[in-house]
Amino acid sequence: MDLQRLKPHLPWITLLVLVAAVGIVDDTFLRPANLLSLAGDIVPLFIMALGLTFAIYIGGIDLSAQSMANLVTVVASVYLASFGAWVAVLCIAVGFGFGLLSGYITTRLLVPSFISTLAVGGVAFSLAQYLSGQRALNMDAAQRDAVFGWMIGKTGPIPHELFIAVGLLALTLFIERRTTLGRALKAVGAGEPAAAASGLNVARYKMLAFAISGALAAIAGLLFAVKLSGGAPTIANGFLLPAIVAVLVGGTPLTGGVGGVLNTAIGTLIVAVIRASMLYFDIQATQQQMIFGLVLIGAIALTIDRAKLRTVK
Amino acid sequence: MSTFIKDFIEQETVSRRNFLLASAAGVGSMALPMAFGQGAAFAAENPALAWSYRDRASAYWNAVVSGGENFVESLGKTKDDMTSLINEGSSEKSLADIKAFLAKNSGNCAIACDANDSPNARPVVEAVKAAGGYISTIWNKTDDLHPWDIGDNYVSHMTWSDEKPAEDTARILFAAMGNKGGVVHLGGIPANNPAVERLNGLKNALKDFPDIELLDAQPADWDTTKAAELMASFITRYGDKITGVHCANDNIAYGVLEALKAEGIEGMPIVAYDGNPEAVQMVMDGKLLCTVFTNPYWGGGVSLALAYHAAIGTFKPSEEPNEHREFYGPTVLVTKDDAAAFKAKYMDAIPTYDWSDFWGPSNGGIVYK
Amino acid sequence: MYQLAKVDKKFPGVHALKAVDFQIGRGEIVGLVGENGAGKSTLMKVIYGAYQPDGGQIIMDGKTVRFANPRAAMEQGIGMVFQEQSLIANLTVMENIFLGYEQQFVRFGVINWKAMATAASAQLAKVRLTIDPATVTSALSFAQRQLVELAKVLTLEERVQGNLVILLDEPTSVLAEDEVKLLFKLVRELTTRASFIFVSHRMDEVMELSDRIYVMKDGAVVDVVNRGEKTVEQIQHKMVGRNVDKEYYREHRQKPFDATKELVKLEGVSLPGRINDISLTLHAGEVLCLVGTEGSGREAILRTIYGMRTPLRGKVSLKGQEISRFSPRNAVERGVGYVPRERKVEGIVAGMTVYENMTLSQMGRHSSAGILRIAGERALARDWISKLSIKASSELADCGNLSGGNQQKVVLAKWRSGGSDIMLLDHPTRGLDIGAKEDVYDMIRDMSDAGVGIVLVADTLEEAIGLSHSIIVVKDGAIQKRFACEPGAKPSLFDLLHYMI
Amino acid sequence: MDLTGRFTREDAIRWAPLMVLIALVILFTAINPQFLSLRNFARITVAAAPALMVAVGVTFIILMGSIDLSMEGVLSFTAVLFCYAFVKFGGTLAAGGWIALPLILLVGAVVGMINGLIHVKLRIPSFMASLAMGFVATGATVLLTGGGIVKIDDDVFRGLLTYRLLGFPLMVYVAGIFVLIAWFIQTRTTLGRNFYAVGGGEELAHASGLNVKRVRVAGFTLAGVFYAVAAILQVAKLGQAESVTGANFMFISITSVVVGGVALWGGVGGVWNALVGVLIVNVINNGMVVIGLPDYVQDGMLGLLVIIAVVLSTDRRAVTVVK
Repeated sequence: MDLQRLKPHLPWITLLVLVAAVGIVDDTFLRPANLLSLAGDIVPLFIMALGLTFAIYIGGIDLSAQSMANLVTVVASVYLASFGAWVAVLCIAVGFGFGLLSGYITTRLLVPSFISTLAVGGVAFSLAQYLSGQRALNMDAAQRDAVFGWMIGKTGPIPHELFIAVGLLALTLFIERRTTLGRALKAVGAGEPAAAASGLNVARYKMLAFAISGALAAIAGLLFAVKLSGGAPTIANGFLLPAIVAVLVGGTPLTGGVGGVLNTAIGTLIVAVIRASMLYFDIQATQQQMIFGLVLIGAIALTIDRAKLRTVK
Repeated sequence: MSTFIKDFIEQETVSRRNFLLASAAGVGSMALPMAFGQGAAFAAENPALAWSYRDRASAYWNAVVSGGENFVESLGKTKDDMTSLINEGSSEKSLADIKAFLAKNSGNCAIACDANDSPNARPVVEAVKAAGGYISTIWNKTDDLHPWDIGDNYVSHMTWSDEKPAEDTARILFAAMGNKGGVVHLGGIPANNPAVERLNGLKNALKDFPDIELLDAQPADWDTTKAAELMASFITRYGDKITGVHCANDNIAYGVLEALKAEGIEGMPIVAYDGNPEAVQMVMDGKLLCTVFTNPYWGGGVSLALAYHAAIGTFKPSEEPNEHREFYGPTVLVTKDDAAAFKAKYMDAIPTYDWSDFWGPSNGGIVYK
Repeated sequence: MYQLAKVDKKFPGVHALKAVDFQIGRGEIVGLVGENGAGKSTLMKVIYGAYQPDGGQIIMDGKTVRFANPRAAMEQGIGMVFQEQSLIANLTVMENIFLGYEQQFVRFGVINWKAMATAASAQLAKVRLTIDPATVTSALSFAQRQLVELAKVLTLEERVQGNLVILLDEPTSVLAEDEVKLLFKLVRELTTRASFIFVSHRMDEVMELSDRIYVMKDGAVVDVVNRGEKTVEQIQHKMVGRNVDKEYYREHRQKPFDATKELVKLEGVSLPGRINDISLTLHAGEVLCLVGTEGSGREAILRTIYGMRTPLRGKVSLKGQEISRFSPRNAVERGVGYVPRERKVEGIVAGMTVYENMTLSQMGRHSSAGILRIAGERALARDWISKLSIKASSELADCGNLSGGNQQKVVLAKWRSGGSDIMLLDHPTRGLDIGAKEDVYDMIRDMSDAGVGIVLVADTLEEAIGLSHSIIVVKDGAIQKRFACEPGAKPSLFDLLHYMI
Repeated sequence: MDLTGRFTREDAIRWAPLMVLIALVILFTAINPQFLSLRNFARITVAAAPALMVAVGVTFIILMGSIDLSMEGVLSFTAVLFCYAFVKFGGTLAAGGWIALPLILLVGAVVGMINGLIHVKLRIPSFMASLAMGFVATGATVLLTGGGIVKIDDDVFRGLLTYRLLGFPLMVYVAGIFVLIAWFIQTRTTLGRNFYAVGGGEELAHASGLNVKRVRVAGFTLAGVFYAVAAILQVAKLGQAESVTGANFMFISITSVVVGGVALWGGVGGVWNALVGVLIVNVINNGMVVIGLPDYVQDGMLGLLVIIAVVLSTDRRAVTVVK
């Protein structure tokens, strides 16, 4: 088999190999119900990674995603009582708005996204602390169930989060493949000067990419708040690095224009399986982090399509 | 196949009493699945054990885990039979790991857990209940979540009332300050429950000391480095006005001490919290006035013991009174006077605990305000 | 002294060099010509050690050698002067000159900057350049950089015993006429110490400079011509394998333009950075050529019309409407198309397919409510691929993998398929081989016939004269002179040069 | 300045980070005069010293157009190993603990080199390679300590913190010396200049005969050494090491470097920029507490000030693509 032809398929082959490896050790892992539940649990992380994909796809990065999700858990908890279902709109608007702000600082003020999103994340964190009064907040359980209960139920063995994830994946895949926005983002990621010289409003598209990233981080936060029936300014901590890892392992490198949301779906699943494998391989607590790092190096070395990277920086 | 044999031998060594209880629970028909080597055959006999906690990078959680391991060893198993589910400060990972653990063991689990953030406790216990496992939680839980509302699967919740001990440390601090002067508080991560309670304890004590001023209270995120930098900034802002320091935990106190050391300031009255071995030594050395020992070792052991014994049917949680389902853990104030004795008792040789005495050392039922 | 014997090089699916024989003697200047894809760059890479041949031998002074990498070749005295901009912009001139060879100035791990500056000055003197060697390279002009590039290769003189072989890859492409003269003079002087391999698309220059010319086609050497043996036309015939149209610039197809229809009007436009008081008018069907030296402001004028730069003063009108907000998007909506000089950077998006590139500027036309009609896009791309005979496996081919000429055709198709009727062409034939150039000239005439107004910055003066209806000479950011260029009454090179310099 | 001695736009941009630093000092002093004191500057520099070493290390990487995210793990790892070695070799500097100093610099170099080799040999972009290496190093630290704290109790070694010269603790001077060493490497050695060459045009540098891969590996190795220095200073500051000793250094050090005027796309800036950047960030952190800003506002305020600083120090005309 021609290795060159195999390369685009390496991410999901890696996923299958990992699943098979864990399955051999313990076949209970392979039970459909188990796999479905594993997939369902990773959904908030997946949604955040989905958003990050857009930022990384244009060659940037969004380090504010975690703070955004934190803020949104607080916003959702504080305003559910007064806004009802409309709080979802508010949350997404908050994420979109902050994302737009990151985009503005990056494109208009020429601050690299690594810094601008970090800084905007700081602002979001401050706002979250202010809104929450620096406390963990509860949603009214009855009201949560009435308004958002559908998000976290189950139909048969299938967790509803998976429907949300698949829906968002389909939507973002459609945006990526079938819309002018997706095409423009690809052009910006792969060749920004050419996109500009073709008359595209590059700045606007980049801002939109960060805004989408923010909005999806907000949805991740909202889903998480619903799942936990509450929010806190630090509750989504620990999301950011796994989400970035999911995007990268999926095969969307930081250089932009390559990869996409489908890759991220696979990447997220790879992260989920690696995590679960710690359990199934009975890895000692003190060894887990080190082994995670080593497996990560292996997975990235396998999944990354070097032919599409001009220089490896 | 070897694990099967091992499991089988262990099952044989389970105490007679438990075995009878299990039989009485109607699992007599286990012979058939056993012949096929199905782990599920031990449903109520040999639950998989796990502790879900933040990380291995702190003395506190280390003590918790050691307690859990000691309990597991008391069952005649090895340390490795208890799985560590490390959430790294991520509620999302905490929940995902617990669900994966439940799935791996088909729900036949006894889990002890700190849910990392209080809202995370509800989805965790609901997941355990749905899978048919048993769980005891510590620290983080929202006030509206109660074991008796969930059922037998949510065995118990233990927390530590930090307000009163923190008030006690504050009083000791104020006394050392001569009942006057200025105090600064370096706190934990803002929204964390213990961080809030420990600051409240300080504020309660202040009411009785009109001549003492709380100059400032800012979060140091439980972190030594951040505490050192924050303390340095406090010294610039308040200078000599600071005559005492109230720290939300031991790690913060280490940072404060080093910041003061850099300034050449010695003998500043400082109080800490958590009772880690290093801090206890510092109390003996007179560097700290006091710290509060919460016996994480015992907490770690007994939480898992509760979940385990509920799982194998030693007791039925719903038949226990509420103060056995939600209770405070022990707190021991460690001052210079009793530090040496304390160290000898708790640190130098870890006391042997009777892991079936679930509530003996506890501190009464949880009271909500 | 340097010889290639039956050198072969194969890549997956391509036989890039077929038993190439090549030799160069002491102090010789050898020209190397051929169309794009004829194998020149592969041959050069073999010579300077970037590629290793699959068959045949490299012989130096009678001994067979093998170079593992460019550095190994350098140590044998083989150096390469790259096409423009191969100096690292953030380093100083002297650092660039001695990049990779700093060790000679290092004592106890410390670089002796003074010694390096002295040595660099000596190298710069060889190319008659009097600049401070501590100047940061980005502050130099293109011509100066080209000379620094040459000076850098000439450091081989001190490092290597014996003769040098220096490859010059399109060294004149960014140089003005007088700078080219200076360069040639230098090269001739340096033949006392070095042999040169000169690669260029400008046939006249190759003929002028070379003692001998190797003509390549399809990976093989098809002819070796000594000085004065053959005419330009004969060599071109060998290169393309057919007769080159006498009417190279398609002058016979030049028709008068429609002077009643103004497409672009600039009135007193000034830009930050020395562009002053530019006024010009472009009519339907007109080819308007901007002529001037590098940095004279030609490109800035194009970019202003395209909306990439905002004037400080003055008025820009497109089709009678004055522009108030300057952005490419605005210009594109009014029918302006821009073919940039940096084709690989600004022209095409490598990594995107041919059809995606073609519709990039007009996605609005191929979508409704933001949703693309991909089938329509692909049909359009297929149509233009056959219309312009673009060599691509399909409309799904990665544009980055096409040859330069085909990339340029994709860029032109991008604008033409979108119906742009004001075309701004910045060096549209740069780096293209003769066949591709002719295609571009034909397209320019086609567009002109269709009533498209074209502003052209040409690669050579001949091209400018041949193609244009009108020529505007720009110098130091100001318009010097306007020429009308009716067929038969065109200005001469001398006329233009007089105002350029 | 240009040839005529005029203050040009380029000068304004070059000096912008320093101006921002001075402006911040003036601002904080205006609000609370206690900010402007030798004692407080000593406090700021003590806080900044380990961060400065990390920033200097990562500056070399960023100059090459790469990025290194492994510093948190490497710092924890070397700090813990340093404490173990120090105790093992006698527990005091005099008794042989000094052996730990060169030993740990070597360990830093080795870890950095592995990082660089994974990046270069496996052709994994540095962002991912170093991120994963950070996990591995932190994991190795947890494995070493099992979660415990290692303390160093040697008054001579702790003299780095407690002994003052002209009002500043010794460790500040140590950091200063290492900044000078870094500056020396940057300006006077081939390696330092090669960082700029790689950052300015990797392919061109390669074509000039530069062994780019070796430069990259050397860069990561050098960064590892500076992380080890940071670890030693951090231990000197806190008297202890644990697996979270390196926490929070990643984002703050990269932010500092960029605030100081080092461009993330490579080839622009240097050690002095890192120094100014680290001081800016630490002055902000200290100043916000000293002027009594509510704690929940501090993260947002830091973000805003960082953006302002970066905006002021970016040459907007030289930059075309920002990602």
